[in-house]
Amino acid sequence: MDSGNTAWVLVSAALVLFMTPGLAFFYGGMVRSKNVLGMLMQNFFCMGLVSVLWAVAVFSLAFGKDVGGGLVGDLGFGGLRHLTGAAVTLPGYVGVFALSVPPLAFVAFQLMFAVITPALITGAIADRMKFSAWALFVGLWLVVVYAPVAHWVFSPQGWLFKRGALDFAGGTVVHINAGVAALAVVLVIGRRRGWPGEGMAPHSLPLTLLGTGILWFGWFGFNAGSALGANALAAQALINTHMAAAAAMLGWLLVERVKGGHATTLGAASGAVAGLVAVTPCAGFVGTFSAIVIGFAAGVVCFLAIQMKFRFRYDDALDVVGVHLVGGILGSLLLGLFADKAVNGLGADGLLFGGGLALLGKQLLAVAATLVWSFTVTFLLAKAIDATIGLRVTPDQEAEGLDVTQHAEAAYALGDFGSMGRLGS
Amino acid sequence: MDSGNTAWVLVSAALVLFMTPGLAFFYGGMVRSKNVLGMLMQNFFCMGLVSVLWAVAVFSLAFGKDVGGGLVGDLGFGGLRHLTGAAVTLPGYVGVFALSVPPLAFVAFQLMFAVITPALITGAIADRMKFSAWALFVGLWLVVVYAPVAHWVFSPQGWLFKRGALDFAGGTVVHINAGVAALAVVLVIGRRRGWPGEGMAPHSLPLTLLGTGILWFGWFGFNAGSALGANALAAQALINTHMAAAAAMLGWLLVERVKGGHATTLGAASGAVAGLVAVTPCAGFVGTFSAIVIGFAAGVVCFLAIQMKFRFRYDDALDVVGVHLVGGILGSLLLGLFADKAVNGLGADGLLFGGGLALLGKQLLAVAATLVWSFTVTFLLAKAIDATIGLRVTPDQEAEGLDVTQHAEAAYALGDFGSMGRLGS
Amino acid sequence: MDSGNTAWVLVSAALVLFMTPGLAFFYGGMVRSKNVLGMLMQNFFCMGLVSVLWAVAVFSLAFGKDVGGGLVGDLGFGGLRHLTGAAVTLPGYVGVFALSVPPLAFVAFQLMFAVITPALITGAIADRMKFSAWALFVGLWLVVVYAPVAHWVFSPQGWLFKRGALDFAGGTVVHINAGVAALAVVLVIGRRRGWPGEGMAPHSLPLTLLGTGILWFGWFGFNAGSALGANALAAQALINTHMAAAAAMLGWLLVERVKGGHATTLGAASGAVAGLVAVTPCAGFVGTFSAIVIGFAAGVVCFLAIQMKFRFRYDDALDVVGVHLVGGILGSLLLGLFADKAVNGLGADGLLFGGGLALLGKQLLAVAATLVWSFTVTFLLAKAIDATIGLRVTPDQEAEGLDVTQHAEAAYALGDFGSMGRLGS
Amino acid sequence: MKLVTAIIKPFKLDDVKDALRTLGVAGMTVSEVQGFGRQRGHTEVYRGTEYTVDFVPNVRIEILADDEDAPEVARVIVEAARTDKIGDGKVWLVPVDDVTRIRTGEMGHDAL
Amino acid sequence: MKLVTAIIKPFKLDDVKDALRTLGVAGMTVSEVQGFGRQRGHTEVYRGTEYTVDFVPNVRIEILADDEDAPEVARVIVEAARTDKIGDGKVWLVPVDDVTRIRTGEMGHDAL
Amino acid sequence: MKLVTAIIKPFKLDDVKDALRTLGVAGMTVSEVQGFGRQRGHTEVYRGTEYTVDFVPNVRIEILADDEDAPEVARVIVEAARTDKIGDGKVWLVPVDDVTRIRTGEMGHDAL
Ligand SMILES: Nc1ncnc2c1ncn2[C@@H]1O[C@H](COP(=O)(O)OP(=O)(O)O)[C@@H](O)[C@H]1O
Ligand SMILES: Nc1ncnc2c1ncn2[C@@H]1O[C@H](COP(=O)(O)OP(=O)(O)O)[C@@H](O)[C@H]1O
Ligand SMILES: Nc1ncnc2c1ncn2[C@@H]1O[C@H](COP(=O)(O)OP(=O)(O)O)[C@@H](O)[C@H]1O
Repeated sequence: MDSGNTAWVLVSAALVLFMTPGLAFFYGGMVRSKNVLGMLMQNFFCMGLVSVLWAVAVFSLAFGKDVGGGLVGDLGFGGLRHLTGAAVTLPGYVGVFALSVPPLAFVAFQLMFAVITPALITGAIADRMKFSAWALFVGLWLVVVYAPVAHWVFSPQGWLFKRGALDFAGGTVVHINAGVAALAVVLVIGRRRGWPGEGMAPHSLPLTLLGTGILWFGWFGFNAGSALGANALAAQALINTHMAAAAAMLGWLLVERVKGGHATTLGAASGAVAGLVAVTPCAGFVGTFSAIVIGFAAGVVCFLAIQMKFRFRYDDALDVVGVHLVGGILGSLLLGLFADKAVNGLGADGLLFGGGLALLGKQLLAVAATLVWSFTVTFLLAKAIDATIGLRVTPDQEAEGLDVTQHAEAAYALGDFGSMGRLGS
Repeated sequence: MDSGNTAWVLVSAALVLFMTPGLAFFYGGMVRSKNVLGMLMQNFFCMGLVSVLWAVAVFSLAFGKDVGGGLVGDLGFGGLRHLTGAAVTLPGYVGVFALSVPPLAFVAFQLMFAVITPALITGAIADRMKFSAWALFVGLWLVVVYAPVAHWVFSPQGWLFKRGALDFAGGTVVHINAGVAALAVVLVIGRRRGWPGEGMAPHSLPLTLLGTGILWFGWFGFNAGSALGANALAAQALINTHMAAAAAMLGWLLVERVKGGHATTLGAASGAVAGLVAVTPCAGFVGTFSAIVIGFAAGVVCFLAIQMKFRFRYDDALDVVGVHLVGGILGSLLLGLFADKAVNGLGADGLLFGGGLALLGKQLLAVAATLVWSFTVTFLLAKAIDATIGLRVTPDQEAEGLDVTQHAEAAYALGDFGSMGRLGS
Repeated sequence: MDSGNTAWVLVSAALVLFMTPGLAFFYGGMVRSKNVLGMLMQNFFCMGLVSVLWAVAVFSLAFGKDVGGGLVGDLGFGGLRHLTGAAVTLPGYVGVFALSVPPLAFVAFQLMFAVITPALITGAIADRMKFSAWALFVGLWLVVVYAPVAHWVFSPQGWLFKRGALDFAGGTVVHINAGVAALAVVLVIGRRRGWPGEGMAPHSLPLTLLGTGILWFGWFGFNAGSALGANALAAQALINTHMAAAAAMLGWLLVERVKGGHATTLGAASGAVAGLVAVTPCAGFVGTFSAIVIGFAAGVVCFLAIQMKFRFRYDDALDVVGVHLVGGILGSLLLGLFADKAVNGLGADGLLFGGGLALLGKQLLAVAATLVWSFTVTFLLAKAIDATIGLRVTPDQEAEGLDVTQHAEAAYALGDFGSMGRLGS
Repeated sequence: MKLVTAIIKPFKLDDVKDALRTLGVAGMTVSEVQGFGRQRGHTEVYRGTEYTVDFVPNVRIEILADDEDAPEVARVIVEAARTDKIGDGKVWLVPVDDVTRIRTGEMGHDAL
Repeated sequence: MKLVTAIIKPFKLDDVKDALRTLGVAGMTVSEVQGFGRQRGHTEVYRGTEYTVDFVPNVRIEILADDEDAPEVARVIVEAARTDKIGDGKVWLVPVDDVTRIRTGEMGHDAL
Repeated sequence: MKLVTAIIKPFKLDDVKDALRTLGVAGMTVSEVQGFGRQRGHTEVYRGTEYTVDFVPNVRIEILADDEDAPEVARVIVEAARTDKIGDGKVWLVPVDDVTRIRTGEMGHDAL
């Protein structure tokens, strides 16, 4: 155990946890004021349910002893048994992968990834999903989609990890996974009433920018923390993360201007997030300059990608597909070009660094596997829930808003009516 | 000195400092818009006054050389003399308790606890206390209530510490102490005009959820930082803290549903905080599963506890009693059941872990001692201030709101009147 | 490389990055609601543009091999070449100044300073600068003003550093530099229409207090992180930072009361920031008690300083001059009195600690050099931009607000009109 | 048909609403307004600069009532809204030609 | 000259606006109001405490129109705002003595 | 008695208020409204999607005045609110049957 590495991983766990409220505000600011609590709740609820399920079984499914074929872990760590203290070794984390931090620090760090991944989906299904359906969905999705994919890619025993597919901090496990799942749910739940004709302007962009600031801040833990130590690799991952966000912001704003419009604050925020998404798989495998290129590309590509939804008429309300799915794929594949062993000996060399097409092929495999599994299973899951308890609120509830109908609350009471309410019903 | 441990304690100090603004927003969102600045100010002011008093004398009273009987420290460290550099040893912090971080890092970390403890009280006396009275109260309360209780429980020389009462991060010193003090002040200052009949809906739940996110984030420093090092114990404390918050959120929401209502966002936020409160004394002494049980219990119990105020007609405006007093007692006593030496050798075994009733008895003593001292002294203090400068604003000021009457400010100017004001009077 | 020190510097880099959103909210809350996005954008944009320029050339100009005379660095580190891994040594960082962290960690940490410095200027030119002009200004200013001044003062090869001028975390480089630049731009761009007669009340003080909380939190990374290690010096810097903020808050509030007014929340926030500014150059060179004195002085002096603008009729909208320029000068000069080698052997003894006037002289030189260079070059830069693309929006745009005219966005849509917008134009 | 308009203090809205209910008034429309009058506003201070805010927050109540009921409605409002402090507000009546209930198209008295 | 005032549901504003445009109405003034009437409000719950909110959010539309056009304007609003649900709102006419366009000082019909 | 209603640009409120004060007007009630008319709204863009906002923010001023003073009040408002730009707004008069000062119960002229 190294105290410096432990300090860094613990801080990183805290930073990643903080990202989920950040995401809630990022999304919450973009919805109309009658739906903001519904959005915040869908995100905060993940901090509750996902955490407990993680302790009960999901950590074990993802990082427990492989049941064979690198498909999923066993339940040996169910209830987080056998993990107290510093002694225990996690399966696969030996040799060059040996942890220098207490296992529970790793458990906590990985947990925060599991919390935010389903939360990413909330942006796509904004304003129309029943809270009860969301609660059920999150629990099941975590077990049947997140756990296996995390095992495949993150666990050294996973079949994709073993084939040499690289994902430093969750390009496939987090972003592609959530992004394509979002698409699946959107296709099942359908469009918001009035979309796209009716105006649905963000109700508070300052709230969205607050979320952006928190996400950017927390993402240092997300990516640099994935070095699992406080070392030169973590420093490289941190600067790569920052540079990609910065370059992506500039890229997005540039396209806005080129298309003859204004540089918008929502564009700056969206661009930064797109860059953070794209650099996630790459953070610890590429050099600084490559990170800038990857980020810039993400800013441009994601801006164009979010226009797709109008062409294909799917209501990805807050562009989870355009930013996380497309950005995640972009990053995972560009890693096939920009990976550089000089940065990380445990990585590989990409096409541009003399590694040929080998890595790109592995990346394609990982992307494809994640897309197929996550989309298929999520689609069936959404259909099943829709067929049973129903996914969607009634038209009247949708018109009145999620805040009052799902949570019996109003987000704001800024006026000073004495009668904003009366005790008792 | 260990650099990793020092890094962790410094970060933890920063995280705990960040909790006070977080608490301000948590509470601030719950009050009406005419009182939000009053609430924020009462909290931020603690960051100012408490810090300076800490440097002048309070740290020394709490952690200085015991004057005898484990009741209070001397003034040897007044003005934080003799603490620069890494050499000095703090009284009692020897042997197994020896610090591996610079004394000033410990001073800063402990200071942040002293800042937030009185701040917790603001939730109970919301909307009706004169700012001047609050300022006076905080200064005196810190010296006559906080300093001794911190010495009893936290300092290895303290009489409760010596008897083996356990409090990992402030269940008694922070939560019971502030919670019962809040009750005392409420009994002296009386109810808000219009309570409980008149509606007093939260003016901005997004602000409250922002506070919740910051509190959850900062609490990792609060509890895991109390390990005073970056090690397996800190990791255990961190995951316990998180799991308790998560389980408590689920517990609270469950009760809301069981009672036939909606799962509310304020409920999710309140439940999480209740869990964080209850796990505070336990974080470094119990296993992960125990933390989940403790958290869940807190979510259920605190929800029920806050309904008491309507029965007994005391206006604990934002439920400091129901959450911090009840949650703090719950956690401190459950520690008597769930404490496990396998987790922390410096701890003890609770009833369920073969330790018999011994620990539970010590916990009861610590709880009782804190309740009696804090309630009695705070009650007298509040009475004294009320008798001299007066605790409460006038009815007209209460109607107009604290923001304008106490601080000559308006929280929001969202409309775009040219004439929201004119220079000069 | 020390993992603990690395952990601390990485965390500090993250904390300092978080300060820029914090600053955006601190300022954004103070402007009218029609200009809040313009303000947030000017700040967030620095996170984008400055970062990329830093990678391309500015880090190298500031910390690269001196081109002679200690005036500026060469372009050897352009594109952040040669900095990956832990091997490389930065010019001047040898012997007592040798880094115990990966060079990229230092690069990232210093970058965050470069991001927030121009962002500080936005407070002065609020509500009236064209976004395109701001974008151009930031890029040029970073190269011609920030880079050289950072080299002079921070790089061990810099001419002011060599003469023994002390600046622990940026009193001259960040605060005086940005503060006097703000004055220069204000003199060129002129006053807001309606100032000072027309009321321009803050549109959201809770947003400003959020910014204050984030700034205070992040400033621990700013100042204590400048110890570049997790050690007793960092602990001293952290507690000094906190104490100065606290004492300054009290100082500011005291003056408000003495002048017969109310203690305001904006005053508490402003005071805290003034204290943080003043202690920045001193944090690692003075003792705790000195920090309290410096902070208190800053609270009082800065309050009085911001009244100057009405006398001299320059519209420093949000008091960048009064707080950052005056506070920065105050701190840099008081360091000449309070510096104490007992705190930091690499520092010096000030007048009050037996060092005579030597240090004060050096501090005066550093202050003067920064004032002259920054003011002159910034003034010419502003004039040049004004003469070419124009600095200022049209009167109609100023009346309508920056949000709609510069960014085609509205900050808030709290009402629930179906028609807050309609697709297409 | 008459439109009874009242400007009252926000914290009086509940009392007025309940009084009107008791009177049997079926509906009303309420909005937030800023008032200027004998009652002075207040002073705000930001960083030492004083602003005078001349306006005080009020609530406007509008009630459509039959000609014969209107005076009674006004009287009830006056009673319920009164605090005997400067700034209590005003009540006035405006003639209305014609009212329609959107849902049913009913007009006049039936539309209320 | 008449002032046509309508209280409608917020989400109906677009339809009404478009309908009036088609009718050739040159302008209107809109504001947010809270309504109380047959349509009940909703219940909110904070930490187990129930609040009843009696008011429902509505929008007020005001249109100055010539005497002869006014009824038609009202009719069009009723049509466009109708959902046949309780709470659709009201439309009424008030006589106006005199209108001036601030910019030009034009009065009466020309001021519209 | 008349109710003078004016729709003006928000940034003109101060001038109008001061002008009315000078005229000796004792009180007024102000509220925020959204206007639709000759003056076009603006366009907003979110992630590449354009929204047209037809409404422009305006302020409504309402002043109760004696029949003989009303025209003068209107005239003063028109003067003070004028910028000669499209969108300056309107002023109109509505007959009022009866005004009561809540505090005192005074009616008619004395209620102002
Ligand atoms: N002439 C007026 N026209 C319209 N509204 C008025 C007028 N005078 C007063 N008001 C409204 O009535 C409110 C109370 O009036 P004020 O003169 O302050 O107290 P009082 O009515 O008790 O004399 C004001 O805030 C304003 O909203
Ligand atoms: N007597 C009235 N005076 C003024 N406004 C009214 C009156 N009655 C109803 N309203 C307004 O009309 C809205 C709809 O009225 P309501 O009785 O709920 O439904 P409906 O008009 O379909 O019967 C109310 O919310 C309120 O704003
Ligand atoms: N027919 C109308 N009825 C009610 N309000 C109107 C009418 N026409 C215009 N307005 C109000 O007057 C404002 C200014 O009108 P507009 O036609 O834009 O400019 P102008 O009055 O200078 O011709 C509009 O924003 C709207 O609030």
